[in-house]
Amino acid sequence: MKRLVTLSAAAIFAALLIDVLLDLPAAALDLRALLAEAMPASGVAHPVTAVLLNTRGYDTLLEIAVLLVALLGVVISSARTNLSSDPGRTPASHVAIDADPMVSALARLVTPLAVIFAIYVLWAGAHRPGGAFQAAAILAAALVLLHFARIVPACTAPSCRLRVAAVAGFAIFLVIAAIPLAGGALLQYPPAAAGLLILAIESGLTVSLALVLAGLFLLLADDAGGRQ
Amino acid sequence: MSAALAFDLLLVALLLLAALRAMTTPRLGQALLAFVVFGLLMALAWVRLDAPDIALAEAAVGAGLSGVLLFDAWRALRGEPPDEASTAEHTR
Amino acid sequence: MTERLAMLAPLALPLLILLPLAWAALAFVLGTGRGSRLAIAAAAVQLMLAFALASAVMDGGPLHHAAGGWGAPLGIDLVADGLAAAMLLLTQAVALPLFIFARGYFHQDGARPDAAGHHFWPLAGFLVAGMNALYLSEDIFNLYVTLELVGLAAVGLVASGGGAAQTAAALRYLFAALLGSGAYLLGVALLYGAFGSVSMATLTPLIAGASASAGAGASEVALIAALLMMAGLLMKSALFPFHFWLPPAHGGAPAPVSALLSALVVKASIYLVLRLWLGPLAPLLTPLAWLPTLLGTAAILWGSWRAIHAERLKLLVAYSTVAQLGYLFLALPLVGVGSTGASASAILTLQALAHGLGKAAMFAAAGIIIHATGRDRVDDVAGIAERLPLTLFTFALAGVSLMGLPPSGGFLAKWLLIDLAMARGHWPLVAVILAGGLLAAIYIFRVLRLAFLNLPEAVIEAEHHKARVVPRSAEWMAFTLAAASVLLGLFGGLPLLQLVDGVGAGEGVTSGVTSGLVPGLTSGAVVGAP
Amino acid sequence: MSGALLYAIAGVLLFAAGAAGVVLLDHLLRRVLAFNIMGSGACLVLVGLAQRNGIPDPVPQAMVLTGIVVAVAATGLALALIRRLHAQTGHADGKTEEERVKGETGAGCSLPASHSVAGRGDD
Repeated sequence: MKRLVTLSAAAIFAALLIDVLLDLPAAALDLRALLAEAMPASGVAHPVTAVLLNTRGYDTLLEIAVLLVALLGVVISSARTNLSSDPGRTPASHVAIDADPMVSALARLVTPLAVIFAIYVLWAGAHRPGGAFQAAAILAAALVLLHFARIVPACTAPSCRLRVAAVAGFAIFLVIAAIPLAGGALLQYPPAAAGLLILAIESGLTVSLALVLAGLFLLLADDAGGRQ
Repeated sequence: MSAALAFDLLLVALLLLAALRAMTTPRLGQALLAFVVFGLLMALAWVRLDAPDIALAEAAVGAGLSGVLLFDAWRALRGEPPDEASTAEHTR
Repeated sequence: MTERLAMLAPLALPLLILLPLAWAALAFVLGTGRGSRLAIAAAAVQLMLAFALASAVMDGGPLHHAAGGWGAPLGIDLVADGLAAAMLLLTQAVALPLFIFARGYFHQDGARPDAAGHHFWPLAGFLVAGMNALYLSEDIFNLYVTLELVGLAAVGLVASGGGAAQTAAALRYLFAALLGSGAYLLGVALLYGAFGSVSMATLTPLIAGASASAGAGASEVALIAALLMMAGLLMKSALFPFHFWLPPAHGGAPAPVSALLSALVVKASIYLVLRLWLGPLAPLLTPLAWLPTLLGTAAILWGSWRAIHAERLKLLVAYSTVAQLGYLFLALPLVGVGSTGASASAILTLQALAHGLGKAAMFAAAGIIIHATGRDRVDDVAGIAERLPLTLFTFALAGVSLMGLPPSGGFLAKWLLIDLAMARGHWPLVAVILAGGLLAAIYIFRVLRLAFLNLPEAVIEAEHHKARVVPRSAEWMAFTLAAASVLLGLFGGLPLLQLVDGVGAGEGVTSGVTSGLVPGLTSGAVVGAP
Repeated sequence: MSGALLYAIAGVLLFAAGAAGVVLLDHLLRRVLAFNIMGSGACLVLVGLAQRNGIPDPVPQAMVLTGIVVAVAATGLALALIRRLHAQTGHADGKTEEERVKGETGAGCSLPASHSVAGRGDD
């Protein structure tokens, strides 16, 4: 019954919406023109990066906070924190099983390439598709691969150094967002320095996001990793 | 019908198929596989929409990282719950 | 001093967001269980900022801040009007005492906090930052990000309880929240597609124009978008029948978390419903105003019924939240001004504040009682009056506001609501409000009656052995919240109505209510000093 | 009909199917898949509808990038909670949970008493 009602509601909704979408007139406002005007002052040449880190940079600031919240949630869920030991520094007790040599070799080969590619993607973001998040995702993938090769261990709780590294990008972003408050608005970069500031934010974010994204996986991985 | 439109139609059909399979295939492993395929098809769709940034992110995250996360979770759920004795020890 | 504060006010908009983000990140770096002092100090500064903002808005009207310096529609604007300033004030005013309470609650057994409090501080920081950002944003896509920030932080806090019940409740909450924000996001996508902007200020005239010219495709898309956004937000607001996720999440979490969630988090999405319903989406949704009112009525009746029959104390308080949230949806058809000169949104804000303070106090008191007795069934409060007189008084005081007895803030809000309903001739609403108050009285007196039971000496002796120490600071903070909820009706009501409606509003309130309540004030103050 | 609008329509279908999946599916992992499909659908509508005249629009593209990050965050959190629930109760099936929860007066309170004490895991 619930099935029937939900499915027919979804079908009716989709049919109605598609029907009205088919003859939707053009939008009254076109932000493309506004953005094109703003591009010279944005500090970057790639429009998506300009939106992501300049005109709507505030969205991105909050988005990083969302990621950190998710990381905290994962830390809570993975915490089998031993209250009697030093909290916050509980390295995983890994069962020492050697990784597949193929995986090891692959990881050793791919990781340097991934780092170089990530740096390229980060740097390219100013002019063409790419940027902090994509670079971070590549690095995170490399970290996960290193984990499968048993080079990077999983952990139940991030150590202090890891926590600092995971937050550093967010902190840099926060500071750069706050400094313009002295004379203007939140995240209002001086146009001359905008390119440099955006690069600084993106570099910090790449490292931190890579750790956070990999953390979403590695903090949980030990449950399974120990049993392999 | 132009070739481009034909390709778009095919891609959309495959997207819907992969999504439906991910949700309805009886076997979870195949469902996860269908989901990873869905992520790759989404990346292709973003390329078709002139959004290479999203395509890159979708391929890296949607298909890559989420896929690994999901398969790892699946493996953890299939196995017996982790050593209950040790968990109990930890919480004491 | 006041001039300094006034100068600070425009900066308060970004600072109320940046400050909690900063201390949340710092608390995360500090590690498990640390950061409580930092959080309390920062919350005090935030409260000051919120006061400065509210007084500046009251004097000079809404404040704007263009993030990035671009301005809408290209950039994202922050706007603090009276409604936003009032909600910011509520958030900080509840957060500060609750943080002090949480510090006592989590750290009571020596310096080491218990497991449930390990990640409380960073999550609470992100939660407060998300709510402040939500109240200030006027960009519907940015609001989606703030909704997710608030939602995920709240889910994390529920999960921090630790047990399987909490994990299950957190998951249920998470999926409800994700379904809600997904529907909201599709609504945003449709509005952007139809009008080319995500700024409320830009969208308002465009939507009004589209819906005026009937038959245009844009107005139909906008209507579907509006319905999607409302459905999503009502899901997140736990309005009946979407309330299924709330009682396990709020009833199962550690007491400081329950208090934060019930007092503040649900208000955030309700605020957004109100803001969109009365703002950009008004031309589309006004004919549907009776729907949320009907659901609100159902919520009051059903939530109260479940509270009356709840077996666990915190579940009783959680179902009371389901009921009290219903009031916030009653007034949507009453938009306009009643005989007292207060608008519907001002009255709703007053109700939100009264409930926020009262419910935070009630959850805190429930947490103290459960902690002291070690059990959480309603029946176990028997005899608590002798052991925890201050906490029981807190519970009763919070109950006064929830029941809507004078002179509390809850009374003032419900009284004004009844007045507004009568002015419009909506008699059934009057009946619902009165019935809701009676039902609240039943479940609150159910607890109070048990609490004053005389237990046999032997039982008391045995209980004392099991009793755990509850820090006095925690008890006093709960009391502060309850007292604030009651005092809101005496001192806070008028300024608050003026804040939301602009100066000059609420004149009738002064003559109509407050004068009649002055005797109540003095007697209340006497009782209030045990 | 432009290609972009076609993707917007596909987005509507994906959203509807995903939303129905979140409501109907029992296994929690499947619900995570359904939620991601629903989110992808909303993103396709956002970009596809904005670009229905065939010209790329960087603003919704940037929004979708934000949306993808948020979706990853939510997915990571959901999976962590699901694995924890599985470790604690031995199941990850939403339906059994539902029945278990609905059985008693208090949703969520029918689970073992050890965590019912004010939700403090260490008691």
